[in-house]
Amino acid sequence: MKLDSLYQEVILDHYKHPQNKGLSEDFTAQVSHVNISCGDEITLNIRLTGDLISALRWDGQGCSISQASVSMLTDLLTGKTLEEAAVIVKSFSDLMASKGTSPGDPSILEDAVVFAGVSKFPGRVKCALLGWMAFKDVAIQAQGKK
Amino acid sequence: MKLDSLYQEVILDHYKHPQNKGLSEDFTAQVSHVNISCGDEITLNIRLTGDLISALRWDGQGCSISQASVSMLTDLLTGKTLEEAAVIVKSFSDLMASKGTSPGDPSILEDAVVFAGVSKFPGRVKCALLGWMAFKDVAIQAQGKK
Amino acid sequence: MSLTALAMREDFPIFLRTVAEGKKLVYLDNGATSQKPLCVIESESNFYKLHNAAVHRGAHQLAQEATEAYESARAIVADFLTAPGGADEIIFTKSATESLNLLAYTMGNAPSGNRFALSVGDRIVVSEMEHHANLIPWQQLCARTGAELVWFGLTPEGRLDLSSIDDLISTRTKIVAITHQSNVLGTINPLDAIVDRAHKVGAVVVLDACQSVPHMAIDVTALDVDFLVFSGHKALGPTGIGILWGRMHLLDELPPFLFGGSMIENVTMTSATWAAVPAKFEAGVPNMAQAVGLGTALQYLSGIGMDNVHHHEIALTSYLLNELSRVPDIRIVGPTNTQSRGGTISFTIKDIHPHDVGQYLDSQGVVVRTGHHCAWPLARSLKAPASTRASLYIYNDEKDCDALVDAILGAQKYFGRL
Amino acid sequence: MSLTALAMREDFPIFLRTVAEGKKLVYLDNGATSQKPLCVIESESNFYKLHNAAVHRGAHQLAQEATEAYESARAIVADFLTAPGGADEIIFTKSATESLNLLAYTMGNAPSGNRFALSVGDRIVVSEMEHHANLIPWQQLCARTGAELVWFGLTPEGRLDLSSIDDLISTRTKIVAITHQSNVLGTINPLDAIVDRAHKVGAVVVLDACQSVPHMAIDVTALDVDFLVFSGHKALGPTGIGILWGRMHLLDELPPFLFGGSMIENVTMTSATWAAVPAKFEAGVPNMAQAVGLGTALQYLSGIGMDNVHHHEIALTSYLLNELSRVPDIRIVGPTNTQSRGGTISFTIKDIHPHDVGQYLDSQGVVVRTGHHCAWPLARSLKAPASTRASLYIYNDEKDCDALVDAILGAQKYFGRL
Ligand SMILES: Cc1ncc(COP(=O)(O)O)c(C=O)c1O
Ligand SMILES: Cc1ncc(COP(=O)(O)O)c(C=O)c1O
Repeated sequence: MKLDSLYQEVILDHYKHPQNKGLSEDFTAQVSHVNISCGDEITLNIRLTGDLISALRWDGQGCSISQASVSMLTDLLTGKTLEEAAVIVKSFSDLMASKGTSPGDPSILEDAVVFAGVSKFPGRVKCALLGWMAFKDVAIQAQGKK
Repeated sequence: MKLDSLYQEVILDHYKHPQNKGLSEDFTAQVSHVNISCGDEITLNIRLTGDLISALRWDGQGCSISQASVSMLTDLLTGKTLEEAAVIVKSFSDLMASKGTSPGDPSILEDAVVFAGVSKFPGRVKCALLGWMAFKDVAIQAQGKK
Repeated sequence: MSLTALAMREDFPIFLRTVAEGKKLVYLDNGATSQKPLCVIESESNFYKLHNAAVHRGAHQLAQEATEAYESARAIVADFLTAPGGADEIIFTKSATESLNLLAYTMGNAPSGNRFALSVGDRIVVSEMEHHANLIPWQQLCARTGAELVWFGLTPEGRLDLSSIDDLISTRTKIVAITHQSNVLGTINPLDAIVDRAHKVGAVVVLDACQSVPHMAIDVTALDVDFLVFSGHKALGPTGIGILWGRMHLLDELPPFLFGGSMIENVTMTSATWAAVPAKFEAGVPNMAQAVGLGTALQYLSGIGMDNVHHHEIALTSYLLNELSRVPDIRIVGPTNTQSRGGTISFTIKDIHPHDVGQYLDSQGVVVRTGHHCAWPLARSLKAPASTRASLYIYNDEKDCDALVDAILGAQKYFGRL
Repeated sequence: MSLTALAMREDFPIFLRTVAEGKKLVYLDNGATSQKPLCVIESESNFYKLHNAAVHRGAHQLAQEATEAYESARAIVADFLTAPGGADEIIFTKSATESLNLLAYTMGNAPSGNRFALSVGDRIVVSEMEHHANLIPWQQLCARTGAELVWFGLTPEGRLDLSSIDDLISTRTKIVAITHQSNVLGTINPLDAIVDRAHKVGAVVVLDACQSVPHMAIDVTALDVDFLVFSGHKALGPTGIGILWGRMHLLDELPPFLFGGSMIENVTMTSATWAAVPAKFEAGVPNMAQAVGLGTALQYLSGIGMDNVHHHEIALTSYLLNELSRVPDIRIVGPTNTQSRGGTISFTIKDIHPHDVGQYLDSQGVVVRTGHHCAWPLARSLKAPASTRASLYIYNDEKDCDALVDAILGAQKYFGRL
């Protein structure tokens, strides 16, 4: 069933067991983003140690796709430098824009390649990107505060 | 030719030899009306002696239909009482709204029955009515000043 | 007796197609937009094929035919709403959203002394269940003029809480802008008390009838409201056409909104005067083909009979509410009986986000809407920031309701993987 | 070589009908609105028949197809205009009139500090040849803000008098709003000098391209203007759809115009924040089918090639101007050669009012426009309060021009009865 390519097991896992959920008090910058078409909201905060992302914590509510995506993002980007993170974000954005034509690069995206299936559902791409847009934003703000 | 029912000889005559054209200095009330779709303008003034329309003078520019119509109107209504004029105006308005189905009442409208042809041309009804609307307006204003 | 559709699905070309890899289209997103019967589609195309010309601007035959078609549509709308002042009270806009903004902008432009001029101390009253289109224009008008926005709250059942009506609608109130039927809850609001009170204090009532005009007989004379708006596309009509109805003397008093061709009386380089209503509010070459299409849509609805439309939807709503009560872990957001409610049913399902419910439904050919439904303050106050909404119309039947319920149960099974 | 039509009349269903009791339709009222090819009519109908749903609002398949169709149309418009910022710079409105009013209202709503905020001492520059749609909104903006409206006058030939450009466009100037091609004179205005001067003093240039986008290749990047508007219905497109293009950073700075669904980021009962451009300017369920139809229209034009369109019209204009010079007692209102002018030719005939000329022409199947053409100040300054206007397009040919000239001569004979 086509739906299964959207709702991969690992996505539903992250939805059920979200990683790094719960905001931290100790952060360099924090942003809130919302998906204007459905109202899903994500608040994300970052702690920078030099150029290193030493912590990423979030809170929010939304569909399985948006929640799983931000959960995986925090797993993936914590411990990376801002430069490394930018490469991963770019790779994820490209995958989301691929309309189902790209399998994604597992060497960069690791588990997050499962979102390749989401890119076939244009109505859900925004859900998947919500956390990533928030990350881009919070990274810029955090750099501004360095 | 259908056009001939619009451009009756008597209409073209009035257009060529307009009656009561040229404004008078001595009036009870004066109004200017314009056909917003084409810019035709008519200024009409009235002198009332009691209830009697003792003079109607006009000036303006416009198509044969609007000019002939106001010319005939001034011929027809000068010397009438306001009450008599109201009957004639009503009869003319009804004729114009008839979409070509009424021949008009010559006992009331006299020469102006030729405008029956105009009522078949919805785009020109406003031209024919321009002077008559101005008359309605000026009559009300003149009464207000009595 | 099983509930069959009131309109022939055959009249609606879209039902010839399938969705979700060959499944029958079960269209339950009528609150967002309705489908179009062939007669409406063709009346729009025939305008272009036979009579296309700029209305009111040419003495030629085509322009006259176009004008005739456009003005006939205006007369149809006036009849449909029982407008006391006839066709001249009907303004064609592009949407209900434009109609509402037109009112808010023109009231904001009213010079002091005009009855619509607002200032500090004046009040505008709305409700907590308004669609953004009947909320934000008034927020902005308040911001521009210093007037204050106040609102009716809701009862737990999702009805207007009228208990503070006399406080809310006071002599300071100039405008009461309220929805006739909620696009989320389905609630039909009791207008009598509101209209009475508003008129008593000299306020005008603006009715957002987007969700009522397509679904029940509307008589503005009987409702006694002062302005009414709706969108064509939710009433079987084309996209790009909306209606503003207002009492003639009020439309007369309002300044114009959009400025340009066909709305003027006289123009110089530095000043302009205005044509009479409705031309005053219709600047530019209008959405002619869409107005004509809307006329055909309303005639199609009249052919069925608006009371029949309403009864059909009520019967179907009753059936669906009953069937939904079989679904475990469902919460109906809004009244759970058919008293003063229409065929819009929003719900949440425990542990499955509405977006995911909607996606599963879509895979079964069942088309619903998910999210805040452009009524975010309502969604928050209901503690249902997102919900799933099924909204019924004339072509829906019992089978569509069954398909919805089956699909919801299917979603629960599917996400049971969780 | 005789000038044949560039577009097949067969593509345009309206030419299958006759007018004036069996006469061939000679349609020369393209300045008012163009006819529609079948592909445009069908693309609008097919939207309803196949993909109708509210865009941007549903996760379901229909909504996604509708969104795809709507957003593709936006991309087509962006390509057609060579918008530097791509599709996001294209705003769908209902008409050029709405686009211009959108600009005037949003500039009027700009808070002080915003680059568009106007006040006493600021200036808006227009010209004496503006259509009411590009004049009255600015008059009103001046009235609301205290800014001053000044304008370019005309030369006796009907061209912009640029001699006082440095006085008119000064450091006080915030907006220069000018037509690209006059809808009465046919004059194509020299934009380089105006744009240079405006940008030098920090003003933005708003281009009314209603009469140029349908008729020549337009590259907003090359023109270097800041905003551009046009109407779909004059460019083979449906009624009820218009375009506003603007530079992204300027659209970003403008506040929104209409408020409602789909243009928001977050909403509470008392406040709201806005979505990004273009959504910020597209409140409500949009004119989706019309946007899609406009996309098809622009693709049809691109298929012919806009340079070919322009050359065809210039050649035909040259032919018609030459033929008209044979008519006794005619006065061409506007340039009498084809240098910097398009295919719109207005004229007066001694002793026959334009309304009567138009009526006679109509009886011969020749469709023209008569009156002030929504440019009343221009008509007055030309001392031609009314004129007759013939405006050419891709489906016109030499025979149409001949029919016009014959009919004018016929009118002179007919009214010779005078
Ligand atoms: C030069 C010009 N500007 C603006 C307009 C207004 O366009 P619309 O009436 O389609 O809004 C027109 C046409 O009517 C025009 O010719
Ligand atoms: C209650 C209500 N009001 C206003 C609107 C706005 O209508 P539109 O988007 O057609 O302008 C809608 C629908 O979206 C609605 O349901």
